Parts: sequence; C-alpha cells; structure tokens
Amino acid sequence: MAREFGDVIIDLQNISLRFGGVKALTDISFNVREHEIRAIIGPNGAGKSSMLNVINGVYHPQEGKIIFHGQERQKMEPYEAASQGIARTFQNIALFKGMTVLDNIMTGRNLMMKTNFLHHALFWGKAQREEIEHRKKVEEVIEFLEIQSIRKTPVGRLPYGLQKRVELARALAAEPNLLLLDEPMAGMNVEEKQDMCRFILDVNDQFGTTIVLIEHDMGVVMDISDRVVVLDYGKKIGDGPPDEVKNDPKVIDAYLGTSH
Amino acid sequence: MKFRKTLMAVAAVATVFTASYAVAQQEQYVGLPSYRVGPFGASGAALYGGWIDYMNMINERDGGVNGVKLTWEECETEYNNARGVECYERMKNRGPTGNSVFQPLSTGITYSVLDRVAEDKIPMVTIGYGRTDAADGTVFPWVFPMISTYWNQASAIMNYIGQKEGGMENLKGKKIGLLYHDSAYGAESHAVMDRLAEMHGFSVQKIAVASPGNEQQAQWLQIRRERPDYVILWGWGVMNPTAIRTASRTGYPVDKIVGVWWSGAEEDVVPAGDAAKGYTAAGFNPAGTNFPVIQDIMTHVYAKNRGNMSDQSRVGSVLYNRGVVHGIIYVEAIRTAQENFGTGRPMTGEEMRWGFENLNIDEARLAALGADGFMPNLQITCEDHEGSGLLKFQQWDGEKWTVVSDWISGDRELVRSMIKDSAAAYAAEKGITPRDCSAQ
Amino acid sequence: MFYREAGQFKASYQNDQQIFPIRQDQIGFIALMGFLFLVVPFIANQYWLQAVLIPVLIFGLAALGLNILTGYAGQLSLGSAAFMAVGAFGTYNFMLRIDGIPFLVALLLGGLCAAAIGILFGLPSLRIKGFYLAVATLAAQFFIVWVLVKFGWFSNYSSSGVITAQHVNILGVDFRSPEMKYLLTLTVVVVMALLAKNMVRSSTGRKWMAVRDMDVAAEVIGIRLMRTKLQAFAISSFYCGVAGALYAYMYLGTVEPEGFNLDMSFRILFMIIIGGVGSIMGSFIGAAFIVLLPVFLNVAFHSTIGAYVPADLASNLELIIFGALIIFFLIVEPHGLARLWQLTKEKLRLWPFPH
Amino acid sequence: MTFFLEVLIGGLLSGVLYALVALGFVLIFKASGVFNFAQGAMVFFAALTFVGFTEVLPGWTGLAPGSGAVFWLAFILALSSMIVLGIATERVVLRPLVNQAPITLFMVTIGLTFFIEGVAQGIWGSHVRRLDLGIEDVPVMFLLDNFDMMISQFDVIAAVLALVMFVALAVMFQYTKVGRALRAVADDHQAALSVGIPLKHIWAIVWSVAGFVALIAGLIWGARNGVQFALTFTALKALPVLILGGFTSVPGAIIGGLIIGASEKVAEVYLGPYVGGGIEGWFPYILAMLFLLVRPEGLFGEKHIDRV
Repeated sequence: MAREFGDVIIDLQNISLRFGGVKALTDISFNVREHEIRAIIGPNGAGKSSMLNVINGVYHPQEGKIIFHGQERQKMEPYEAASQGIARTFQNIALFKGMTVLDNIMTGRNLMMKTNFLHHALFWGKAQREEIEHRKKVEEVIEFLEIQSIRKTPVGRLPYGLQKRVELARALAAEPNLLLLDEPMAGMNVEEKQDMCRFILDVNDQFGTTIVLIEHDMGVVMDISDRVVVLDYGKKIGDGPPDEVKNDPKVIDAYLGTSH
Repeated sequence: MKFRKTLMAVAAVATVFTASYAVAQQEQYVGLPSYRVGPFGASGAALYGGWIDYMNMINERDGGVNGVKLTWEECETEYNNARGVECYERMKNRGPTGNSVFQPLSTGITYSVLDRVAEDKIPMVTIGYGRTDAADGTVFPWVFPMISTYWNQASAIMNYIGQKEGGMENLKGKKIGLLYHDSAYGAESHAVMDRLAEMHGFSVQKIAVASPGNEQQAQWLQIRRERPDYVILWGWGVMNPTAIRTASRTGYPVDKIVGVWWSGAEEDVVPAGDAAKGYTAAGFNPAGTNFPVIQDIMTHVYAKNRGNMSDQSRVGSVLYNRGVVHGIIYVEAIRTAQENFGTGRPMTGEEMRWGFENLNIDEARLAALGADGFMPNLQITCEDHEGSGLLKFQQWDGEKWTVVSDWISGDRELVRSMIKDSAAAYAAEKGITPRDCSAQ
Repeated sequence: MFYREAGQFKASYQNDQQIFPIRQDQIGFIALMGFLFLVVPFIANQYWLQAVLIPVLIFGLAALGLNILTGYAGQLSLGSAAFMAVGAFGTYNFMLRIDGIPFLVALLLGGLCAAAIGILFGLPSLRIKGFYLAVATLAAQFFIVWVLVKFGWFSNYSSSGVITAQHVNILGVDFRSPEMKYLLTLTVVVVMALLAKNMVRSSTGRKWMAVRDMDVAAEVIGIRLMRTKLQAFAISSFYCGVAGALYAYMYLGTVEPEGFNLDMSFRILFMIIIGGVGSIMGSFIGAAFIVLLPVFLNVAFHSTIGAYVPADLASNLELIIFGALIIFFLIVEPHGLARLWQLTKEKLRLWPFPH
Repeated sequence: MTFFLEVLIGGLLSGVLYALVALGFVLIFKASGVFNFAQGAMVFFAALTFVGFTEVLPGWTGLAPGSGAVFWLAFILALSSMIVLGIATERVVLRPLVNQAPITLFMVTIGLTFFIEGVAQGIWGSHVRRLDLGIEDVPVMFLLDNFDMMISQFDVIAAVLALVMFVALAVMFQYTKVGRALRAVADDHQAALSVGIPLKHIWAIVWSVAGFVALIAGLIWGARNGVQFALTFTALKALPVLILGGFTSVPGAIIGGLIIGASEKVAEVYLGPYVGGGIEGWFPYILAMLFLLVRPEGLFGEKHIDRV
C-alpha cells in the first residue's frame, strides 16, 4: 500500500489509566498520522475502548501525556475534544433514542451553530437560515451513507445495522478531522460489513479524515487499516503495518493465535 | 354501543355542569365548599356536618326560615385553592338566587376568592380564620371574619393568662413562648403579640414549627431551656397533638400551655392521650351536647336517621358545634335580611350581605335559639365585621372539654386600630375608597 | 375531511421545517386559535372562563415549563410550584417597587427571577441524576416557600404573608373582566407555547434531548452538559415563573406562599406524565385532564350516588376513582394522552391501508 | 453540654424512626426499581387499619377492648391487609407496567397514593384516632435523675424496636432463600430471571415486606402523633434520608436517618433562631443535596463509572 500520510496529529505518550485499583491501561505510547486509518486490536478487556475514551477525554489518564496537533494536554473534557475536531462512535450504540435520524445527525453539527436559544425561540431570520444551511450539510451525509428513506424515523425503531450507520452519520456531520470508531462492524452480517467498510474507506478517501478504529474482525482490520496497535491486558504488545503485526510472534501468541 | 353509553353519561354530567338547579323558588340555596378528604378532612367533615345538621333541623322543626326551605349542595375542595375557586364559580349562580354565602373554612381559598366575592355580590363569612383586616367593613364590605379575628384571639389569650396570674400588671417580666405553625397563619400572631408585649412588659419567645409539624423535639427542647411561664400553641392539624406529646416528654407542664381555637378540638388532644390532661385552649364555642340546640338536632335530625355525621359520637365535639355556630349565624342572617326585605322568599347575595351586616344576636336571642352559652353574643355593624370578639377557654380532662372561663374579650381598642391600619394599607394598595359608614 | 399528506410535497428544507409540516395540522391550529381567541370569549360564561379555561391555560404553561426540563432535557424536578411562587412574588415586587412599570415587563422580570433561582437549584443536576435529583429539587420546594413566608419584604410586610395582585392595565386597557383576563392569559400562553415549540425543534431542543437520551454521547459530540442542563433549568423555571405570575394576577388575585405547595408540584408533574412527556401539546392536554377530572368526578358523583351515600364516603370514592383512573391511564398508555393522539393521527394518515 | 447531648440524642432517636419509613422505600426500590411514593400512604393505611380493627373487634368477637388478644388479632388482620395490598399492587398495577420508564412507575405510585388514602378513609372514616401501644411517653427517669437529661422513653423503645427489625430483615436478606433471591433480583433483574428466580413472586413478597415495615412504622408514628392523615407526611421525612443513604442501601437508610435526625435538630436549635426558625422542613433536603454535590454516589453507593 503506497499511501501518503501527513504529520503526526496525535501522539500518546506513556498513558496509564486506573479505575480504583484496577489498571486499565499501562504505559501505552503510539501515534496517529494525518489521513491514516489506524486500528486498535486486542482481546476482550484489553483496554481498547478505554484507549478511545482517553483520546477524546471521557477518561482522564493518571499518567502520560497526549500531544494533539502539537499541543500537549493531560486532561481534556469531551466537548473540548469535539470542538477540536474529534468525533466518534460507540461500541454499544449511543444514539439519542427518542429523536429521529435527522435530528440525531443534526446534533452532530451543534458545534458549528452560532445561534442561541433566543434565536431558536423566534425561529426567524438567522436561526432559520442557519438551520437550513446545516440541514443541507446533513442531507449530504445522509446521501453519502444512503439512509435517505429513514430520515424521519425515530432511531429506536431502526435495526441494529442501520443504527450503527446513523451513528457514523452523526459523527461525520461534525466534519471531524479525527474520527474514532469503536467496533463499527460488530454484530453485522457480511453484507452490512462490506457496506460499512466501503463507507469508512470513502470517508478516509473523500474527506481526508484520519480514522482510529477498534475492530474484532481481523480480515477487515488487515484489509483497511494502515497501521495497527495491539493491546493485551492494558499493555501494548505490537505496533506496525498489518503485515508486520500479523507475523509478530507476540501478537500471534496473545491474540491472533487464539483465534486461529 | 359502549361508546354511545359513555357519550350519554358525559352528556348527562355536562347538563349538570351548565343547567342551574331546578329548585323551587321558595328555597334558600347555599353552596358548601367542604373538604372531607385530604390532610384536614377530619375537621372539614365535622364542621360542615354540624352546619348541615343545623339547616336540616331548621327545615324539619320549623319548616325552614319563615317558610323558606334551606337547600345546600356540597363541593369537595380538598383544601386546595384551585379546587375552591372552581367550587365557588360552580355554585355562585345555583339556586333561585345564586349562592347566598361562601364559607370555605380555608384561609387560602378565602384569599383566592377575595376579589371575586365583591364583584359577584356574594358575602363571604370566615368565622375564626381568613383575612384579619377584613374585619374593617369599610374596606371589605363583602367579607365577614366574624366572632373573633386572630389578633383579637391573641389578645384574649393574653387577657386569660393575665386573669390566671391575677391581673394584667402581673404579666410584667413574664416570659411567653409562642409556638407557631410556620406559615402565613402562624405569622398572624407576631405583630399583635409584639405590641402586647410592649404594652404589658412581658417578653415573647417565638418558636417556629415547620409544616406539618410531626416532629417537635427541637422546639420543645428550646422551650425547656428557656422555661417560659406560658406557651401559646398556635397550631393546626397534626402539629397540635405532637406539641402536647412532646411537651410532656420534655417535662413542660401541660397546664401552662394555652392553645388557640384551631388547637382546641378533640382531634388535637385525643391522639396525645394522657399527656393532654389539663391542657387549655381558646374557643368561641364550647363542646358538649347539653345545649337545647344540639338536643333539637338529635330529636329532629338524628332520631329520623337524617344526620350528616357518619359517626354520631362526634356530635357535640368542638368542631361539630362550631359548624352549628356557622349554621346559626347563617340562619339568623337570613332572618335579619327577611325582616328587612320581606319574608317568605329567598334572599339574594346582596340582601344576605345586609343581613350579615345588621346581624344582632344578643343574649335573649341566644336563649331563644337554645344556644345560651353555646356561642358569644354577636353584633355586626357596617364598620365592624368582627362582632363581639368573645372567647371561652376550655380544659381537657382526658375525656371531655370543660369550660374554665367566662367569655373573655381581647383588647378591642388595640386590635381595632391595628385592623384599621392594615385595611387602610390594603385599600391604598388596591386603590379602594373605603365606604362611609355614617351614610349607610 | 381526510387527514392526508398525500400530494403535499416539500420542495425546500424551509418548507420541511415548518412548525406544522402537514397542512391539515396548520388548518387545525389556525381554526383552534380562531376559536379560542374569537369565539370562546363570547360564548363562554364566567364559570368556564374563571374556573376552567384560565386555570387550565396557566397550569398548562407551568406543565410546559416542567416538560421542557423533564420531558426534553430529562431532569426530573419536584419543585415547579416553588418556581411559580418566585415568578408570582417577583412580579408582585416589580409592580410594587417600580412605579409605572408595564405589567408585561414585570411579568418578564418575574420570570427571569424564577429563571435565576432555577439555575441555582439546577446546579445539583450537574452531579446528581434521576430520583436523587428529584428529591434534591424538593429542597427548592421547601426552601423557597419558607423564605417567602419568613421574610416579610417579599410580601411587602403583609401581616398574613399574602400578596395582592395589583390591577393590570396595558396601554390603557383594563384587564379586570374575566374575558379580558382570559384573553391576556391566552395570548401569553400561546406565544410562549409557540416559542417553546420553536426551541424544541431547533438546535436548543436537540441538545436537551441529546442530554436526556444519552449524556455521555452528547458530551462527546461537543454538547456542554453543564450549560445545557442549566439552560433547561433556567428556561423551564422561566416558564413556571410566568405561569405563577399569571396564577396570581389573572386567576386568584391574592395568593399566599403556601398556595404553591408540594401538592401543586405533584399535580404539575402529573399533568406532563398523563399528557405526555416531551410533548408541548401534551402539557395542555394533561393540564386539562388533571384540572377537570376531579371536578368532573365531583359533579358526576353528587348528581348520581351523592344522595344515597354519606358525603364523606362520596368524597373518598372520588379520590379512589381519581387514583384508579391515573393508574389506568398510565397502564393503558404510559407515554401519555399526547401519544394516543399521535397514534391516532398516524393511523389516520395510513387509513385505510394500514401497511 | 447536657443540652447539646439532649438535642443530639433526641435527634438520633427521631432519625431511627425516619430510617424506619425510609426502609420501606429502599426495599421496594432495591427489588423492583420503583420509587414507591405510596409508602407514606401505606404507613397511614396500615396504622388506620390496625386501629380500625381494634375498635370493631371487641364488638365482633366479644373480646375485651384493649386486651392483648385484640391487639394481636388486629395486628394480624392489619398485616394481612398489607400483604393483600402488596400482592394486589404487584398484580394489578406493576405487572402491566414492567419495563416502563422509572418516572411512569413513580407516577403510578402517586396514583396509588390517592387510591390508598381514599380506601383507608372510606372504610374507617377520616377522624383522628389515638393509638396506645402501652408505652408511656415520659422521660427516661434514670437519665433525668443522674444527668438532668430528658430523653423520651417511648422514643428509646421505638428505636430499639426499629433496630431489632432492621437486624431481622438483614438476617433474612443474608441467610434465607427468599433473601438471596431478593439480592439477586436487586443486582440484576435479567440475570435473576435467567437463573430461574420467579421475579413476580419476589416482587409480591417485597411489597408485602414493605407493607409490614409500613405497619410497624405506622404503629410507632401513630402512637406518637395520633392516627390521622398526617401520617402520610412521614414520607417527607424519609426522602432526604434516602438521598443521603442511597435508594438501594439498607445500612444507608439507617446511617442516613441518624445523620438527618441529629443534624436537623441541632440545626433547628442552634441555627434556627438566627434565621427565624422552622428550618426543619428544608434543612435535611439542603443538607442531603450538598452532601451529594460532594459525593454523588451517596453514603454507601459505589462510584459509578460510565461505560461507553
């Protein structure tokens, strides 16, 4: 694969995270370069989701630092991460169940909306123009992900696969430069997985979005990712291009070995 | 089919809603905004029961008032302001003349309809509760806080304590605890007590009890520490028995506690058990069935199985008798109005107002009514909507209330001047020009 | 007439984002407003205006306020009546202390007072959720009423702690008659309901709902929880505050702090549960239901069995039936009456081809 | 100092009685996730039913009024009524609402409150009654004589009674089959179902146990203040205890009760006079709220971690 990557946009250095006495992550370092698809793999409980949560500020690591776009930080709130262009999806779908697909995706654009509640209350002029402008963007995303027919459906009524797609749409609506995907294909059938793969690659391709994803399906990971981090029991045991990782004996031992 | 039935039921109820009662033209209608459920249901049931029984008795014994039968209708308020307003509006145009008096037994509801009664020309009678300064008839022509206001009561209680101490001058240097329900009702006592303290040289220690008052350990420990000479119990509902019980367990002598009239019913002492023996409370009507008027109710109503009280043993209780007092005042006002406007027909709200304003129930009349000693004499004037301001004190002996004082009045001069001031302030705020009573 | 949207195509997003996207709804709304504004004042008698319509509108507004907080932003509150009290006493004091202040300005300021207090008591919501928060809001309920009783300044040192609403005069028009009071109440309520409708269908409302449905996800897409929750508390309390001021000025005239008790807060909560959590219209349906049901039962009872059973029992039976009906409605439609209405509309849209 | 101790001990004893009411809430919340607002009405219903039976039983059976036989018969009948009420509530009200939002369940219990109040007063009448448990409400003489401290004998006995009940319930939870099932249900409904625990039976049992707790609370509170509608307000005393101690923790209810009881009395006596008094109504709520701001998981709750 001869793909060109830019600079390191996020660099994680010696991250350690504990919950009470339980160590979730221990001394983990890796980086993500602009425009790449970076996968995090590892067995259940390896700390993959915790890693994503550290990246976008849901969890605050006790040790280590994160350099994002050249700026060092140790602690950041999730909304700050969002305002700096980090968007994500969740392992267990975290859509807003009581809202329609359209409204869910519209929430993705809230950071770009400049009007306040008083404008909204009057829904006139500025607020309306803004709403329409963002609606156009959202419709582009809807079209991109081919979910036009369900725009007005409450998300609670959708099947699992579509919900995952709506969640991706919500993340995309924010026009992120770093997209974190937590098991985007879990529980999908082959066809749905193929669709999802296509969307991920298209996003990466068309919008130039950097993607960090967690995935269990090794075939998918090896196919689409540029570099892979392997975690086991909260520790990093491998890092590199898919082919390299695949042949790393430590990785095979800990993870791949068991699945073959 | 089911739907049609429902629809018919709805239609039937809707008819009741809108159509006025098909009552004969010779009936005097009163709407009773009673409450028989909710936190104060026990009090409501007794009081409205007494009133209804009295009206029933007048119908049975005398065939009504000068031939005009009394009719009434109850409307459940649950002691809730909005429900009370609904009842007021629902009942105001019922009967041949519309509602002839509104008496909600709730200060909250009193306030809620205060503006409306003047517009609708329906007199509102609030006996022993309601808005104190409404006793100034020049500013509140339509409101009658009869027999005694709260301020007069506070003063009368101090007079009673003064009597016990052998004269008002002996109050000097005394310490009076005022245990009050922490609400607008309880706060009514403050200004007048402060004035009295200044006049007579005693000190007042005000101790608030948060509603509902089912826990008073802290308050009574404070009292125990301060050891006031007397404690005035200005309570309501569960606060009363709790106060008496807690007093006993913290060793405060019960005979030094004097309750107000809303702390002086069987409901307030029975739950306290033995702790209440020797407790004294104010009242404008004694308990007991030994009055001819109660006996008449027994013979003409309960003997015919038409009594309103489901538990007949409560006939003669303080609140029941207070209901009978309401009935007497109501009927006497009708009589007074009829004498002026013509007998044999129901009185309108305006005529009733005149009847209340010219009410004069003197000793002779009380005797004729079989209510000698049952209630104080009462004379209402255009200026003074309160009347006599006379109270009696009763003591609980563990079984029943016994009267331990004569009729005692408050410091009328002081109270009247306070009422005048307060009413004037209200008039100024509302832009009301007080009417001139000399022109009436 | 058929309830159909066939043939109504939305050519622009603007069209698609109208407040009533379906034409029949638009017509229905205009007809309803025409009826309420132009017909009702002439046909309704005093009873209907003063004992039914005005309180239903006012409680509907308070319920709407609570619905913003609970239904849209997902924060359970049991202190609505206290915020109404703040609005009422606030408006009273502005009217009293600022000479010649227009009523609507005082109303707005009273509402803003309630909003400020709402923010204060909304602070726990940043750390406490669900029933813990609900019970914590009881602190507001008891504390605010206590303050209003305790400190005479709020009631202009009235001996009994009550406030008496001043006469309302707007641009020379006197709002003294029931009809005028009704019209003013209706205007305020309709305007505020429309504003609320706009808020909930725009980004503000989406943020509330996002926080309600999944706060972690909301935070991750950049919604600031603190700001959003406090905003919901503020706006909700503002609505309750205005409702409280209307309650004092357009409905009762004289009010005491204890009138805004816990019981009232519960009633308002009832209204949104029965009417529909997260529904503007549900707030008003719920208010109508909770205000009218006891009255209906009272009337129905006294006209039927009232003559045969003791009055005590009749009143208790009313209470029993009231409780049973609430249980019944919640079992039949846990999402409230508004949902029933919505389902009916959906069925109508598809009728007679249900699939 | 003596005075302070008096206030403190009096408060602690009251606190136990608050905890007693709170316990009913905790049991039901733990087992079925329902915030049962009707608990206050159940206290009232239980006490009124008990007193009602003591009034009518002598007439029905010829037993001497006030005798021990009447007491125990009335107790059994009142307890049976509470059990019937509990089972009926589970059957008629809660079963159709399984899996509904917590707030809906909460509201349904308020509907239930009206229903229970209406039934109780419809059957027994609304007037205020005395309830005599035969415990004299006088100061404990030993303390009065030796330390000049006034501590209510009644409250001491009531608190001991309540504590015995707490212990009995704790033992039941810990060692009986039903208790284990209860704990399993509290931990995870689905899991409990999957290992074959009959959830509905458990709920019926819990509501009955809560009925029993309500009866005990009703007897004690009824004996203190009379059996009347205001007994329903005891629930308001229990709510701050709940937020402090946690909705699901029995020890939390006890410790929370003690803290609330003691602090509200101390505050009323030492803080009240500066602000005009009557602060007992809101002080516990503010206290509990401030406490939660510092420690959102409550006294005994575990720190909650959002897993996403």
